[in-house]
Amino acid sequence: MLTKTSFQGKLTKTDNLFIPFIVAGDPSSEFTIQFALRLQEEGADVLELGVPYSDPLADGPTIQRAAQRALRAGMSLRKAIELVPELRRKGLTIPVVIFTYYNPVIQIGHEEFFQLLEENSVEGLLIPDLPFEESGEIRQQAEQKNIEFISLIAPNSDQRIKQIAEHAKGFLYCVSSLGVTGERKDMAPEALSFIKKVKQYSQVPVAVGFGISSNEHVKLVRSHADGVIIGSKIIRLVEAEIENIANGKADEALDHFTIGVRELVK
Amino acid sequence: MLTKTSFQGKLTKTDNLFIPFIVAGDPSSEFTIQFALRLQEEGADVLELGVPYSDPLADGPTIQRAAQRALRAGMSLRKAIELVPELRRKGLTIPVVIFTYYNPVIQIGHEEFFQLLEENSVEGLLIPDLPFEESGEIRQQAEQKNIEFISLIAPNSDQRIKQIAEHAKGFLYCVSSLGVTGERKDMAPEALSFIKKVKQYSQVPVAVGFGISSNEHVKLVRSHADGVIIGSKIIRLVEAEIENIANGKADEALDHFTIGVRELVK
Amino acid sequence: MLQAFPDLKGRYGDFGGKYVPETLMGPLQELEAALDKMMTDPDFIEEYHHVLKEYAGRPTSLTYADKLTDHFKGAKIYLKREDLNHTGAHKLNNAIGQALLAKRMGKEKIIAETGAGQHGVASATVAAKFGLQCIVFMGEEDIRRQELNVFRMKLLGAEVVSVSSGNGTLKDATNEAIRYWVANCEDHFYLIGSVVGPHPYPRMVRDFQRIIGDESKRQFLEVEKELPERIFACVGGGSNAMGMFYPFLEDRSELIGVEAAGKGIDTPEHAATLSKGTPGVIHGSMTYLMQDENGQITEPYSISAGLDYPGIGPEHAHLFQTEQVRYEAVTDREALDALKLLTQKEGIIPAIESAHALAQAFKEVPFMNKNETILINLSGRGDKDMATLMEHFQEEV
Amino acid sequence: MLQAFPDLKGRYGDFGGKYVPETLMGPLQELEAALDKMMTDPDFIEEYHHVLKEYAGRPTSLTYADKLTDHFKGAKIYLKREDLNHTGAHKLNNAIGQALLAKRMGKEKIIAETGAGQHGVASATVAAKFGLQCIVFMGEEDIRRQELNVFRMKLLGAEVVSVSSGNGTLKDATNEAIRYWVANCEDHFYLIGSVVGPHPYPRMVRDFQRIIGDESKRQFLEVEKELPERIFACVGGGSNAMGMFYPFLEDRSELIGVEAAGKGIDTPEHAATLSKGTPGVIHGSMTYLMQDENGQITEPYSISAGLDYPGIGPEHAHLFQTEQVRYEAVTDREALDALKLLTQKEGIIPAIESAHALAQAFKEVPFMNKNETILINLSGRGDKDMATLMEHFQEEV
Ligand SMILES: Cc1ncc(COP(=O)(O)O)c(C=O)c1O
Ligand SMILES: Cc1ncc(COP(=O)(O)O)c(C=O)c1O
Repeated sequence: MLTKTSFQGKLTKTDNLFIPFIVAGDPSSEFTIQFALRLQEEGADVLELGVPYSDPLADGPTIQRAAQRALRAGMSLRKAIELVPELRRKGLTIPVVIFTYYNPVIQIGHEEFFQLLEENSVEGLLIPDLPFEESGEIRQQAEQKNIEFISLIAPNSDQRIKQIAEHAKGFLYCVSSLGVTGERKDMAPEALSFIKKVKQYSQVPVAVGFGISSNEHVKLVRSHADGVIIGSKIIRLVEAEIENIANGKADEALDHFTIGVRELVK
Repeated sequence: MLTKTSFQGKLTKTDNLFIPFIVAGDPSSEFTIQFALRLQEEGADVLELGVPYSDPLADGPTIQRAAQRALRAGMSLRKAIELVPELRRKGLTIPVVIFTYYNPVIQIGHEEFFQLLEENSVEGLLIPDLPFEESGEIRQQAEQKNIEFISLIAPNSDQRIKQIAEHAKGFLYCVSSLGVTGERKDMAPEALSFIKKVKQYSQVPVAVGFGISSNEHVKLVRSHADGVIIGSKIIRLVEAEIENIANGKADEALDHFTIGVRELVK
Repeated sequence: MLQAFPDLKGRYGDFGGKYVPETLMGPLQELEAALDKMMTDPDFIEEYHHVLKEYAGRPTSLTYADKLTDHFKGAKIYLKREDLNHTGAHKLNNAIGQALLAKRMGKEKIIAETGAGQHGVASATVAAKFGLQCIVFMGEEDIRRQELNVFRMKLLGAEVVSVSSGNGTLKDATNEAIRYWVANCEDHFYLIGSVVGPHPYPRMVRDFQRIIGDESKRQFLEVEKELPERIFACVGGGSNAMGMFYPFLEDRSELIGVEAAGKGIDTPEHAATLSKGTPGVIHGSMTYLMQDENGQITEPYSISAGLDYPGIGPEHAHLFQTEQVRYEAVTDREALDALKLLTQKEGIIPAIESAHALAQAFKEVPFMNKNETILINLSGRGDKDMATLMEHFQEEV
Repeated sequence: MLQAFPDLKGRYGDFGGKYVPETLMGPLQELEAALDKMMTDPDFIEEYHHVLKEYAGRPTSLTYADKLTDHFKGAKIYLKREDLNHTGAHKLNNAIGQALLAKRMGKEKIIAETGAGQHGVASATVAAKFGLQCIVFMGEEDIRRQELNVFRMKLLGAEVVSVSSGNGTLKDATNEAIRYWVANCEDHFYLIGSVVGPHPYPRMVRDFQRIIGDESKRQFLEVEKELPERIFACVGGGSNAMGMFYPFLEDRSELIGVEAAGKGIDTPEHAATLSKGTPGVIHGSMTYLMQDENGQITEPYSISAGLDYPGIGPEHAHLFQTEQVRYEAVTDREALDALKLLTQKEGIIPAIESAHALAQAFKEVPFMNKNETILINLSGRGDKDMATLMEHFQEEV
């Protein structure tokens, strides 16, 4: 790590990160761009750009619905990657992480896939169904192309926590339904010790995701981790505007969205 | 057989016998009497008075239907036996054979059953599901009461033909779908040799029944056996008049019936 | 004693015999002669056992029902698994035996009666397997209720004849099968489905079903070293019970036959022939049956089509009269509850017929000691009963 | 060689592996450790074999199909009778193994996915038998089509969760089961129904199904003294085939896996994964699957719900690639015809899945010699398919 990757170059800070997730093509490429820009305006530090997939094993119903909408709109892995330069042209400056399941990658082929990522100046890559043990080749290729391969880590990763954390690039994605839901005012002790342990080994910011859906959650996570990743809740804010968008009320939709995001991360 | 039984006393001849079968109570006791008298008028030598039964194993659909009508009309073994004196009072002089399945007899009990037969001066008894081997006791009781127990015999009775024929009382009922149906102009050779064999052993008239339904059949049988038993065909003649009877056209019904019988046995 | 009944006239004490039209006496004698010959022919016996093993899947398991045992905290409960037999019930044992016999007798056509269709399916199955033609008589009402089994028989290549006489149920189908046999006995073999009918049927069916009891005895001794205190089996015509009980008749095990009490033996809707019937003749045999005061056979009722028969095998009548077997009756509701309990405790959905045996056992087992054992004959699987069960359990599950 | 695959990373050559969310890596390692321990624990192995024998009815028969053999006048045809297994298919072997493992791991809740409901019923069955809680995920479309099996699972005490994502079929039910496991892996055991999913599932399911091949080999040698020339099995996920083939992999017998060609492999409506699919990742495993040019998994089609799966076990992908097994595809119509022929010649109504194996065998057997032999794995019985068969055969029978 002698040279800074472009991901690191574009990341303006390393704590208190806000990392939203949206699905490319939901409900259309045009609106994906608009939503991304609004997120940047509201302080997003990294954009996770999800590629819709027919069988998203790691996702709940909200993201599944978003993927269905995007697939119907004709989105694909290739098109999602090609959307990144568009985003740049429209003013997105924060680093972009392509979030895709592994199967579409296989179909393009590793080589062509990385070429595409490189040509389109994608800064990061996250493949939720490619755990550490299966990702050796991809991690190596990513490193060669100076693309950050984001690793996930879970409370039950156990002995592997050290290994994963030490190899982490970009930021570390802590998967966690860490007892932050519901009425609880602080995190469960296991969750806290998990984050502490991860931070101990990690060279990169530690962000926590999964199930974060209110301003209380956000605040709680921020007080212990370096960043917060918000997926389903953001998608639900998008989903709430589908009707407005369909009715041509684009500005209203985007403004509503902005208010929702602001409320969430204030 | 020192004394003549009353069956023998009432039988006016021993060949060219016409033995019709009707079901007691089909469609009512009153009409059973009327049909019986008409049959006597048309030359019946013996009356087989069938007792309706829920599960008549040896009977085809026509007699099953007749039994159903009679059961609906409330007929029973006891009532059928008690119908005999009525028949006498109305002028029936030919011997009467009560035709009943064994189960109703069991329910009354052998002793009471024979007492009933005796009290009501029944001349004969036929139980189609009581073959030679099972009928020892009944045959003995019948003999004591001077009632003729009619035996059945079939082409496949084989070695038992001699035994059955030698013990026969009243007349011998040859069960036979002896190839007389359809276009055939004479009996099948097996049928002829069967009748010949039976006659060789029998001390009583040999009558043939089962499936005799036209004047041609009747003639054919008469030319080889001592008598003809007609069941289903007679019942069909009754059945054809059910509507007339229901509509109160009794005389018309009985006259039709007479014509039918006359046509059959001419 | 095992050889004592029936006697040469086909009698079990006061019961049994051949109460049939004269036309059937010849065929019954022919059958008896062939049977006597075959049952002592090692070749035939070996073929029968070979087919049972390699085709039907015998021996069927003896399953220790540990969770049921824990549930009742009484005697240890074992199940004889006739539900694992090919086509799903004990019926096939007998159908195989008779079909092999028919072949040896040179008969290429078999006749069978059926109620719910289990014996019809078993007959159609062996007909297909052994290359025989098969005609199944079935009441028109039963055909309507058992559409799936009718289709199954047809798919197996059998002809299904609808019987509309009487009430169009099993009793009438049996009458019609016998009538058809009377008219076609020359080249047809009548394959009766239970230990009923004229001699030698009750004996023959028992002898083809005793494999259940023979296996059980061997298996039970292997596991428990001694025989069960009590043995339960449901009784329709009585073949699974007879097959189970027969080899145990001289042993110390108490034998319990369970009839169908339908909506209750004090209602008119039941099929508890021994509990409520009286002696008489049905389908060629002297036995107990359900009848009115004039000796007309009445229509039985049970939720379980296989127990819905107004008669019972003559050997059962004898065992009842001589008190060698205890007979009890179990209602529809009790059987359904037992079925559900077995399903949820052991993962076995039994036939509703078999559930009658279970229900009676479940009444008794809590009062037995933990060092005692019982054996229940699980005569068949419940797949055939799914429509009925859905109707009754829809709201509960 | 039998020990060679999978390697320590769960790979069969290019295939297999663990392509799962990080959350599942822990549970999979836990499972692998428990499995490795148990598969070498004589106690566990004995318990598994004990349950197979005394509960499931094993060994299942090896049946010589004499009439079919006569019909084709080619090689001698033998059938391995998994249809005689409790609950009617090979699925139970695996469910028993995994349920016993779950118990040993101290997991009291099991999760299962199901398409037609066979694996769901097997899972609900073992859950009842071993006192586990059971949640079955099933596509809402499949729930509609398989009402009877849904009821059966509920009667067995299982909870059936309707899955409306995707097309509401097996693939989606599997996704949902995995998602549920991700969220509840602490105390839940995921009981996969075929040789699919992430390592160690394909190996585990194979090892719990190899009883089919092990028994077959022993039985076949007993009767024929040598091994069959060819062995046929249908392939959905591939568990019955893998279970049958595995013990024969090093022998001279030719192994033939039969996929569902649906309405024809040149139409879009089929489930012929190896014949027409391409490599990729599905349900945690690198294997062949059916997908579009963007790597989106496509919906398969087969008349047989158990073969209607867009992936295939990774070991099959490997055996295909290395040409150790020949894979063929058979259409709906061919399978139905084969089903009817078996039914009418042998009195066995097979599952439509199994009929695919039959159909391929019937294509080849007439060209084989009379002194050759073949073995067909009859993976299940056709009772579950009666409604489908009635629809297709109503006019023919
Ligand atoms: C599963 C099962 N058990 C029992 C019976 C009753 O017959 P039996 O009393 O002859 O055993 C039947 C009849 O169809 C049946 O299918
Ligand atoms: C009878 C039967 N055979 C085959 C299969 C296909 O599964 P597999 O390929 O895993 O054996 C199924 C699946 O439900 C089945 O029920």
